[in-house]
Amino acid sequence: MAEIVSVDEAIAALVADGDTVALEGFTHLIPFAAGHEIIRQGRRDLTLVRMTPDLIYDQMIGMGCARRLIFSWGGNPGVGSLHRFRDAVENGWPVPLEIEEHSHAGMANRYVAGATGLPFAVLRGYVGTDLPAHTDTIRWVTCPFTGEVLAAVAALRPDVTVVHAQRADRRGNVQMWGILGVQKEAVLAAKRSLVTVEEVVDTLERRPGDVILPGFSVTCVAEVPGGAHPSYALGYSLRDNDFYRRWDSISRDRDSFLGWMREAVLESDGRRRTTS
Amino acid sequence: MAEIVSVDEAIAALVADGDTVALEGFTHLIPFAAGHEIIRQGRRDLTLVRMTPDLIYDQMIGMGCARRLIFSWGGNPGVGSLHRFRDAVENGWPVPLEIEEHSHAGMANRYVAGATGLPFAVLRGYVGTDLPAHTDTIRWVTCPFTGEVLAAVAALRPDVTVVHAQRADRRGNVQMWGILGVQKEAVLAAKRSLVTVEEVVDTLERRPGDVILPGFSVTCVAEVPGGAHPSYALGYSLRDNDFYRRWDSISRDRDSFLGWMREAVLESDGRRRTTS
Amino acid sequence: MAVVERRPEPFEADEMMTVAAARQLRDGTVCFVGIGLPSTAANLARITHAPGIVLIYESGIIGARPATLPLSIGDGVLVEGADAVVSVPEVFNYWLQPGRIDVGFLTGAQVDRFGNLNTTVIGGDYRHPLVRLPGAGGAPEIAALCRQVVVLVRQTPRVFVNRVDFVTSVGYGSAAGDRGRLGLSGGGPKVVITDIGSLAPDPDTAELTLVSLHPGSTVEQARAATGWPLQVSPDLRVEEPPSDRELAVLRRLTATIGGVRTHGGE
Amino acid sequence: MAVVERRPEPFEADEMMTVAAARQLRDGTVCFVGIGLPSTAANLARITHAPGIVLIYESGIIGARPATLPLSIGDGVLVEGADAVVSVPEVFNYWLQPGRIDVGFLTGAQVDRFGNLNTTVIGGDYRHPLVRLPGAGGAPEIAALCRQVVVLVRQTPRVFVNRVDFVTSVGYGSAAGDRGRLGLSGGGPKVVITDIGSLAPDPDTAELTLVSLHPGSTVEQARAATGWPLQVSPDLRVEEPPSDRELAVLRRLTATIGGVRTHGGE
Repeated sequence: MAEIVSVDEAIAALVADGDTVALEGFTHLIPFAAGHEIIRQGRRDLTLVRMTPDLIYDQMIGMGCARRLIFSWGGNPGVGSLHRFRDAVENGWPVPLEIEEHSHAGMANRYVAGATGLPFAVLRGYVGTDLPAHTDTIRWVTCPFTGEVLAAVAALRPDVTVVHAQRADRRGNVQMWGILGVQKEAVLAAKRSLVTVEEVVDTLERRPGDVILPGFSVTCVAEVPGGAHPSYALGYSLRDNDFYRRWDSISRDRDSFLGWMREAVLESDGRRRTTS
Repeated sequence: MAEIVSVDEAIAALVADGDTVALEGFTHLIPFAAGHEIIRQGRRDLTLVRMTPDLIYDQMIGMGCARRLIFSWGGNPGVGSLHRFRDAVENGWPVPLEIEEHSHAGMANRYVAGATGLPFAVLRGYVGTDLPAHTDTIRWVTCPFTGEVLAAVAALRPDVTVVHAQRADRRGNVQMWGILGVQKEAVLAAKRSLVTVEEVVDTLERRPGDVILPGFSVTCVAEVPGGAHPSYALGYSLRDNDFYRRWDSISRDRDSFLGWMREAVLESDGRRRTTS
Repeated sequence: MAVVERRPEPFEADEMMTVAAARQLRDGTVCFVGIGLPSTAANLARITHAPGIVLIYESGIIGARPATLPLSIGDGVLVEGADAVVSVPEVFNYWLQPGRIDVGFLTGAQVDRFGNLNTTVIGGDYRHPLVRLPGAGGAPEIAALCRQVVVLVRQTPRVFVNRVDFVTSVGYGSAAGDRGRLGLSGGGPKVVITDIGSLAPDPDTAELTLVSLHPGSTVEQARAATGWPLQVSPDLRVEEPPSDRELAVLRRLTATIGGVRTHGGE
Repeated sequence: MAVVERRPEPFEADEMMTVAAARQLRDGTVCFVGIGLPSTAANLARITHAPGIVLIYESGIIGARPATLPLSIGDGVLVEGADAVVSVPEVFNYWLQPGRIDVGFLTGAQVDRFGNLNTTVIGGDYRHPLVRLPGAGGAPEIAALCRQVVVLVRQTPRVFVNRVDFVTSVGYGSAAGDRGRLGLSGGGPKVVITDIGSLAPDPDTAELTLVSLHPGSTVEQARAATGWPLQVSPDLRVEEPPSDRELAVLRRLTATIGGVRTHGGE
């Protein structure tokens, strides 16, 4: 059964310097509040894992939390570049950032392998591209029936996965709906997990298209209303597309970035949402 | 977009002698009416595929439709043996039946491989059992990252998959809920597919736990109310457990079996449900 | 107030067997349940001493709380009140395979000295068997991957054989250490519960050894029902008889198996 | 009744590009849509001539019918009215990988002579690039596995290079026949639509060749915007200008991208 705690307690208990940490959420349900708590608690040398790094990883990278990034698409969707990500890769600021790069199909299958307890997954991918030459977690495997050669990707087994969901009940059963991304697989692939939720309720009223993560498969649940902002939680909030657009100018310059982080994250107590 | 036709037209168009045919449904939503139509149309030399053969395959095997059976558990759940299946394997009546035998995990993964366009699937299975010695579609594959040896199973690609579902809309989008089994994978793995449904409606009102098969992924839809009986369609009918119990005595003896089939299936027009 | 002494309620051997199985399940256990006695035992545990037990059925039900007992593994009664319903590939790949299940229940037409199970064929050869059994179902991977396995089976010399005719599901192979050599991640059969008593693997040899008797059963009875020279544990104990509450709940449960006769949508 | 002659509505190059892309989509096409111009083009087709088109977004939306255009691939507006929403592993493994998609849209920071695309790095080396681009996303498998690919990209010499700095997604490799040699099941880029015109692979050499010009564009303009000696098809045609209806729907759509400023649950 998942333990129900506060988000700062959960980050303190679950995330250590040097850990491999996945914060997932495919545009929808991105766990911004938990990411901000990791920044506030000053974690260092993390290997950050995420299909679409998005603004939350731009912030964590810019604040020096990460030594390494495992990802498949690092941009501000519909807007442009992630400037802090680019500054780290192109100029090593604030610290150099190693990268391990995949396609979406490869990353999704790496989580599936982790969630299903297999050391690798097989897919039709990467053939003819320059990615395998730079990424050691892409190799090849031969079908024992047809002799066909297919791509193999190594399982992802994060030390901790953090996701945001709409609701949990008091036994820690988690409910999410709308765009589901790879969250279920990311939680099940991890050794430990934290789910922040919009609300903890007595009973989860089921909804079309919802997914339940049983409480026995989750380590901690923390109630953080608005904890996905500027991403969103379908049924609770709308995506703050305007903030995504504004991030482009906030983050383009190192000083303006640091000023914003100081005011909106470091000096926030993490209970009120002050990011917009 | 799926074509909406009658079940007899669909079977005539989609199922030919010698085809590999999967009728799926894990206790729930078993497509009995479509199976009876295959019997009535006198198909022969079929390779029948199904995780849990159940009464419908006992009937098809007993009526001589099948040359070969690919399966993982052949019993009358909670009741006992499938007598016609046993008579075919033990005594070759009415015709000899070749078998290709897996575990549930293996069969499920064979459908997944078929549905995902891969020639094989990897699982932790079969190790130390006597199954691989008798089943050529179980082999071994080495992880290119860890060197670990895992089981590999060959993809299933039926010529036709037949399933039953609760509803479809007029564009052939199919909706099912309750116990989901391996139906989605079985349909997507097949070259052609038929979904019989309780009803065709204008709009599919979504329900918690439902699964949608988009119309472009289905070949034919046929409206057959009660078409899963004595299995059931959650929300439309209850499992006829009493008929499952009665099947034990109907099917134990060849003559009593043939008499029942003649009356309840061969001389039925397939539009009224007369199997109980 | 006077204490009224009551005679214990008489019970059947199968009832003792089911109660003994239920007692194996602690509260909070994640349990993979097959149909028949295992389903009865697991639901008995859920209703009596283990309300937080998580029951998983291979038909894709996670956290089942059936109001009546299902006849098959896919009765609709399992869906109502369940925490989640997932596809069959998901139940095997996401839940069983990675080792998330604490206890798996199994049975077999044959159980051998090392806890291997046969549900495939008896006699003849594989292609021409004397008796064709239903086959593997979920058993091989349940046996391989659950942290512990509990085997429930009635004890007769035809069932308790020295070596199974066909290894459908691996117990301890042919010797202690075989599971490790095969790379099986689960712990194997922790206990085999029968209508006579319980057997458990000897810590050194992995051979199934008599560790308890049900009330009224004898070592001689157990030996006569076993197809190999049955060893008896020095700590042989006698199982507590079913309590009145256990019996009452069990009988209420078994009376409901499969529900009443219903027409399928006609 | 007198026929009133109207001057055609003026239009931007990007609008022509989007309209030309929409026209590639027949009714009933199953289409894998990326964000930006492809999403606009696909929805334009859906609202004008192809109401039965099936739009799939990599965020797991199947049969999308958004009321307004999303800013990101995961806006909530995509969920409303969609036929189904599935997980990201499912969209890639069950829908893209087996070849169920007719047309995939792609773009790139570089497109080369053989239709290969780069969205990874420009200049320097891979570990120390001059420009770090977002990366692969869904593109490599879309390029490999869709029956046809339509590339949408603005034409400049920096984009249209002889050879991409990094092959993120394979077009035709380095010669006709390379796709077959690599075992790629999809057909590759059928057309590259730019703000100047359209390029298509030469049937013999697989080299991208100018096959159409947008109204007002010239061959010289196209050549000047291309980093290799651009061949021109003998059947060079001029694209029909956007109809009033196409322009009206397109402008209504683009005005709604990302919706209005909203607060995230505060």
